Amino acid sequence: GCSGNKPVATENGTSSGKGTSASSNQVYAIIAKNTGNPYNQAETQGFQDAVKEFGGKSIVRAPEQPTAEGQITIINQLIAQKVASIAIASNDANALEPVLQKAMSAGIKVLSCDSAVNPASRMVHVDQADPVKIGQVEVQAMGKMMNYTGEFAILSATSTADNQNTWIKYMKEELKKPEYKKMRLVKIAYGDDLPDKSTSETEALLQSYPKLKGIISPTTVGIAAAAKVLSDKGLAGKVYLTGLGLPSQMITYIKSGVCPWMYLWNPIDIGYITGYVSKALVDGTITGKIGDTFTAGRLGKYTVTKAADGGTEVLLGPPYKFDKANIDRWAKVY
Amino acid sequence: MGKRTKNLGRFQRDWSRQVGLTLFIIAVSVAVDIRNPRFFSVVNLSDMISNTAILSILAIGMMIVIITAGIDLSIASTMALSGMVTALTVQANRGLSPMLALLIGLAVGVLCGGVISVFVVRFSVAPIIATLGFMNAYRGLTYLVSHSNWVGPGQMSNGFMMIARGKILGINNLVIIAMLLYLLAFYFLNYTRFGRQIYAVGSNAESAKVSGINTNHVLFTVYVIMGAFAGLAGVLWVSKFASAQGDTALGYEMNVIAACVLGGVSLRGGSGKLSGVLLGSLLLGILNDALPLIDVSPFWQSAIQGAIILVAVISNVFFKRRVEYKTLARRNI
Amino acid sequence: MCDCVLQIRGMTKVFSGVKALDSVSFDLKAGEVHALMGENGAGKSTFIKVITGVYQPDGGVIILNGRQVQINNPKDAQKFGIAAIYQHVTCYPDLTVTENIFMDHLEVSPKTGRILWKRMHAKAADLLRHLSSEIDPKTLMSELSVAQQQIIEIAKAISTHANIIIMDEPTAALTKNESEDLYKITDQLRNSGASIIFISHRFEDFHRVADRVTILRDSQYIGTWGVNEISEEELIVAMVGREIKQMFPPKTAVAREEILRVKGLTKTGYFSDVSITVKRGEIVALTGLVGAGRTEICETLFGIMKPDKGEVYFENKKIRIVDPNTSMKLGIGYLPEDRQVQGLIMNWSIQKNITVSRLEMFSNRGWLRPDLERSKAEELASMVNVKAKSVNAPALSLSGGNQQKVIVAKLLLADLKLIILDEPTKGIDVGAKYAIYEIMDNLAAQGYGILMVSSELPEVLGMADRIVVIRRGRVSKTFSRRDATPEKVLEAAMPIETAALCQE
Amino acid sequence: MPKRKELITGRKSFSFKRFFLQWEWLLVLAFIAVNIFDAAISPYFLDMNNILSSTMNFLDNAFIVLPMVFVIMLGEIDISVGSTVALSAVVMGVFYDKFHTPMWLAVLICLAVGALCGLFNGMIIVKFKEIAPMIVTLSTMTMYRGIAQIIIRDQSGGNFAPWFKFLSWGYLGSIPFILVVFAVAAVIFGLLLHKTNFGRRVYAIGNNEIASLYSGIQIGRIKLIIYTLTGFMSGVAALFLSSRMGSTRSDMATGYELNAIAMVVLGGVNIMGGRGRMIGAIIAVFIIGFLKYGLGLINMSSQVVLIVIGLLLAVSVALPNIKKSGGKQRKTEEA
Ligand SMILES: Nc1ncnc2c1ncn2[C@@H]1O[C@H](COP(=O)(O)OP(=O)(O)OP(=O)(O)O)[C@@H](O)[C@H]1O
Ligand SMILES: Nc1ncnc2c1ncn2[C@@H]1O[C@H](COP(=O)(O)OP(=O)(O)OP(=O)(O)O)[C@@H](O)[C@H]1O
Ligand SMILES: [Mg+2]
Ligand SMILES: [Mg+2]
Repeated sequence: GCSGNKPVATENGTSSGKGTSASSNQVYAIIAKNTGNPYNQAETQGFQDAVKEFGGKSIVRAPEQPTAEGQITIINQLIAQKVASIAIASNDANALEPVLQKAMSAGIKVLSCDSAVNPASRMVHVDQADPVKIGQVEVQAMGKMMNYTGEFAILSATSTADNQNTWIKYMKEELKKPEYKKMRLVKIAYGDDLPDKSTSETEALLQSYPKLKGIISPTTVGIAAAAKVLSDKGLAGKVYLTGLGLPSQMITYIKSGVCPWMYLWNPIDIGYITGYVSKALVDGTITGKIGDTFTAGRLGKYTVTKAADGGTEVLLGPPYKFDKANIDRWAKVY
Repeated sequence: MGKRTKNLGRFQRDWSRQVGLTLFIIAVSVAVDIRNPRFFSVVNLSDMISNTAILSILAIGMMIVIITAGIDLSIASTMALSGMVTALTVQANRGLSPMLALLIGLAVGVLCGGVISVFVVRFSVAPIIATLGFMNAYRGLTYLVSHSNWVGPGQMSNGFMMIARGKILGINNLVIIAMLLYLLAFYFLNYTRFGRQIYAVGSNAESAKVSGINTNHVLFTVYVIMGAFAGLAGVLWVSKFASAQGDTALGYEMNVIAACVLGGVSLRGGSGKLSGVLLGSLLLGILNDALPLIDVSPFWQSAIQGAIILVAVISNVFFKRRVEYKTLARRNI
Repeated sequence: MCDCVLQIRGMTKVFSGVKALDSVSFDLKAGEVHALMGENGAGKSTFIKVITGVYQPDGGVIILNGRQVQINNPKDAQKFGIAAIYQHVTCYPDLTVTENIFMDHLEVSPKTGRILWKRMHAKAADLLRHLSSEIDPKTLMSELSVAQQQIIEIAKAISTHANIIIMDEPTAALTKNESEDLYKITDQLRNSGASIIFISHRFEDFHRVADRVTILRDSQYIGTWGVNEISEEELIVAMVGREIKQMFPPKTAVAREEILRVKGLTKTGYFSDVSITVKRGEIVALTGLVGAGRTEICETLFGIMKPDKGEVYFENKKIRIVDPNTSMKLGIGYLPEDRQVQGLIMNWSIQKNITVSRLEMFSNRGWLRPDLERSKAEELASMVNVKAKSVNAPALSLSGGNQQKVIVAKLLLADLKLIILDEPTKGIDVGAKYAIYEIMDNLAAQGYGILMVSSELPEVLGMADRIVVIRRGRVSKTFSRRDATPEKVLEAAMPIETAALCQE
Repeated sequence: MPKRKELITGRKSFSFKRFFLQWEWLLVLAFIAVNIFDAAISPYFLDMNNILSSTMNFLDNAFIVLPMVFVIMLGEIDISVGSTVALSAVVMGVFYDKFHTPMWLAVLICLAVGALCGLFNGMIIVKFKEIAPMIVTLSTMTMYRGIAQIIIRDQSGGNFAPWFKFLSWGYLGSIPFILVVFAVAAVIFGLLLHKTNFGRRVYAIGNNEIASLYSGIQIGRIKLIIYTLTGFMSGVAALFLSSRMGSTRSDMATGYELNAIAMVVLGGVNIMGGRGRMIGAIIAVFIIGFLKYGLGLINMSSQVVLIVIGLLLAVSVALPNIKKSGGKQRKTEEA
């Protein structure tokens, strides 16, 4: 469900709750991918809400650029502060291994959320949605929109983005099913999460493939840029767009039909669960092995399961669908 | 006869770069069009030109700065800040007239440029350092004022988005704005005292001082102008992409500098022509537009782009050396 | 009182403890050409810069037309009708001639503020024609030779309609012909009522244009004389404070075996088919009009430029010239024409400037030995008689002549066999000139071969064993010391067209 | 020869005021201030282990600062270093992962690739003097990272041999290995700049390239060496960064060039060339490093840190000129 919380301005700094449990003296840290991104903002907000709820102290950090180098520095600083747990939305699955292992050997509980680190560098991962599911629903949506026939393309972020590549991999798996045999994926373009590059990539797609009937863009910058190009060119209803987008960025385009519907999860909830997983690890309620269970505040009970990469994870649920009916409400939240 | 060769020499001196660039642009265009005939379609060309408009506007300001032997690395951050402030204002008052929005952006830009001017002129900080510092500071400020949020199309007024989308006589507003600014800058640089003083200061600051030009005043104004252009470009950017983000135009300063240098603006100061800068912007614009079109692997794009810039500047050197050699050989020795 | 347009009383200027001007007084009458002379470092340029507002004086008053004035900056000076041509050409290399002339008073339409290019180009062309120069006003300043740039500077000063015009060594870079033109211009200016301060080290200048002369020595005012009241010898005594009997030292060296043979050296656009030989102990002069390509020939021999054709034999071995480093290793040294830019690192100390070309002499496997460096630099600096507080003084604080001496010291350090000197006495006072001539002769006696570029005929005739005249990049004639007369040399240097034009 | 008329023997007078007003002393003061500040704001700072181990966060970048001092001393600039780091690291990863070369060989290849990148920059800059070094390195910046992308595509390389981790994470006694290596490298570069012919010639070129040419200095050779050295040190930085991250990818070390330039300039090296000292740049490395670390320990948002560092750079370089109204440039007398 919706937390109803408005994102609060103070992204950073510590805030302490008034709880009295054993966790109250503990410090829980979360590291987002980078600053200045509303998605990360919402995610860390959820984390802070959870920590406040159970009465701990939270630290929110993020490097100014989405790089592993910046995250390593931050983790080192957190180790020096002897925090109880570190949750991280990683910029590189493998690059954080040495530093996270150092953290774990210093007795700090380490978990990843949103974008996983490799199993060796974490105790558990909080997964927003099953990547297989994400791949599937997007191809299914595209199929429905373009009537299962014709050409479509994918507009991704950078060519090095791990989660993008995983989703694209599962999209291709899904496409092998017979119902999509008349659909053809003509190109994977990379807009590097830059509005200008995403725009010219979209324009190039339209130029190079005049018969193009759809675009899947599993990235918030890409989908917004593509939507802008399609609506500027008056292609609503001719070229369909779907993917993963932020409701507040996409509300206009969903209403105008350029993007009939799209998906995302609730980043606030990811942060929120991450907060509770941190607590559970620190309290010793769970150790991160399969079958462990814990309660995540208002979201209820969760179980640790096996993750696709061989580690363990806590799965939030299926991706959430945004369409004309619910976009108004969500656009106000994030 | 003597006069003829002399004039030809001047033509080569003044226009060789432009001719070379034009040939290079034509070569690249034709090569691209062979791979993808859609390149020369009206739609693509007009997309490309409007995508290049903002770059070409910034290049004017950068050229003026570089003529004074300076450089401005902060422009992308100034763009982000002015774009963000304007977008936030628009978000708060949807009814705000687009004209006013442009003015707000301009004001933010002028302010940003003014602060840099103070450091460069009053405190004699090398431009590359002052602007490197404020590149960080303005970027940080952008994140702070936006509280790390974005302003999306949903929060913008239609009028605001029409700034970049609208057309006059079938020509995109951005292109019109760019053309107006080029005309204005052309007059300013070539037909006003102040314009020539900018060249003088860049060519030899010492003698400018000795001959009574207020070099501080010139330098101060130059960075303010650059700020104004960046402020304006920030608003246009946000309007065009309907999204104001903290990382707007990150790293864009390098494209602008590259456009200037391709256009023959010497980093040592003193020389630079608007026609060259326009062609330089156009070449970069074409590369940005063409690489996705010719379907090279995305992994190859940036290597190709870097290599083409290098080839362009190196071939210009060969071209220039050849011209020089020919002029020498024509001398009656 | 007097009919003076400009009076200076008790002018003092101190640079970080050093007095460059010590209570100097000076009168400039209306419509006179007033020569200002003195040794290098006497304070002439500083004096000028104080008058034009480049420097602020530390004491003294400036009285203009009977009124005491304050000149705070060059703009003020311009307003008071004072224009200056500085010793070191101050131009805008990237701008056109027209702009260089008019930059500080660009003509604009009074209504729109639009620059009137056509009008200015025409005016510039007029001015230049007036100065009997053929330069196209639309050429870039950087494309002009030093002499041509000098002419532009003069045009610039005239264009402001100043009534006081100051020229700081305007003839230093000019040949005789060009100097003649300048004299004519100076006369014209005087006749039109302007007053002129004319700084020069050349006595011909003094005789030809000046009405009166003021001498400065060691930052102090020595005296003012009418041009006919003082003989050259007396002038020298006043300037130097001692007597110098001869202009040129007696020749002691004898020519020995050949050291350099250049055959058919060609560089497209600069010179072609140049053949020269230099023997040990011999001084060979390259002369000709400015712009004839003498500098380029020397630079090619030194390895700054690469020749297109031709052969160079050094000590009877054919050599390939690669770069200055290899040339110096072979034993060829070069004293460049522009000491401020090519010769010295201006903000470095004398010591570092002297040693920079031969650091390996003061180092042990690449590690510097400051003690060795210092003692050698001190030895050389005093050998050529550099006037400075210490070898730690920056080159920037030296006067032109002393700067030149530092470069000579730099050459003496390197272990050379052939020394190429490009205008070695340009802008140097009599005393220092004589010292440099002595050094040259001494070097020749030690067996060095010397190739000297010079535009000053007396110097060429007085010093050289052989004279090679360059015209338009080609050797036009070669004279031995005995055969050479000023007329013959000049004729050989004159452009062919000019000769033809005269006949028409 | 003329006789000795005036003996030039006056020694440079020693002035305490001048000595202590040198930029480097101000930097030392700033460094002490930063440490006091850090200790005051965070209880975690004054822990010798923390202080020492914090150096691993910024020292890999600092390896590039050393040769960058030379580049800027020449009055030039190299903005391709970040991309060179990425390319050499990526090539190392590929050789180790794909071609299964021994780790030591991969390390050598990494260094060689770095040096080659630098050599390429140097050759173009020397051969085509007409092109400003900033432009040459601007295009190779795009190109090198592009080549890294071509090589490794969207993958990341790594899984290096266990000992490789020691570079960034290991200790010699209680001192981080990287700190020891950096100290050695800093001393070598400092001596090279201040105590050798080579260094003196670099100063000469930076002060007046034309006069240096006429003095027989082999400018091309020196530039080539310096750019190659810069590339090589980028390779060294790539080793330590890869060790820190345990993996390589094409987008690593972004922004390293501007960081390095900022530290060099903060260290008092004049961006126009010819003036400054190695020690200044080294102190600047630690000032910025410790300041960032301290602000991180109080969990200051990286956005505010961005503003602080930006202002620090602009203001500190402005500082010596604020009092002087004439606007004369600060002059640090070089060794
Ligand atoms: N900017 C300066 N700083 C310190 N000392 C200076 C400066 N300018 C000139 N001086 C000193 O002042 C004295 C006078 O120099 P000035 O240039 O006026 O001599 P000059 O008579 O013009 O010599 P020359 O004939 O060589 O041009 C010299 O001793 C010189 O070293
Ligand atoms: N016909 C020509 N047209 C244009 N430029 C010329 C011509 N001939 C020579 N020049 C240029 O004019 C410049 C003259 O330079 P400079 O005065 O140094 O000549 P120089 O004879 O070597 O001088 P000096 O003997 O006085 O040192 C040269 O750089 C040359 O490139
Ligand atoms: Mg003088
Ligand atoms: Mg010459």
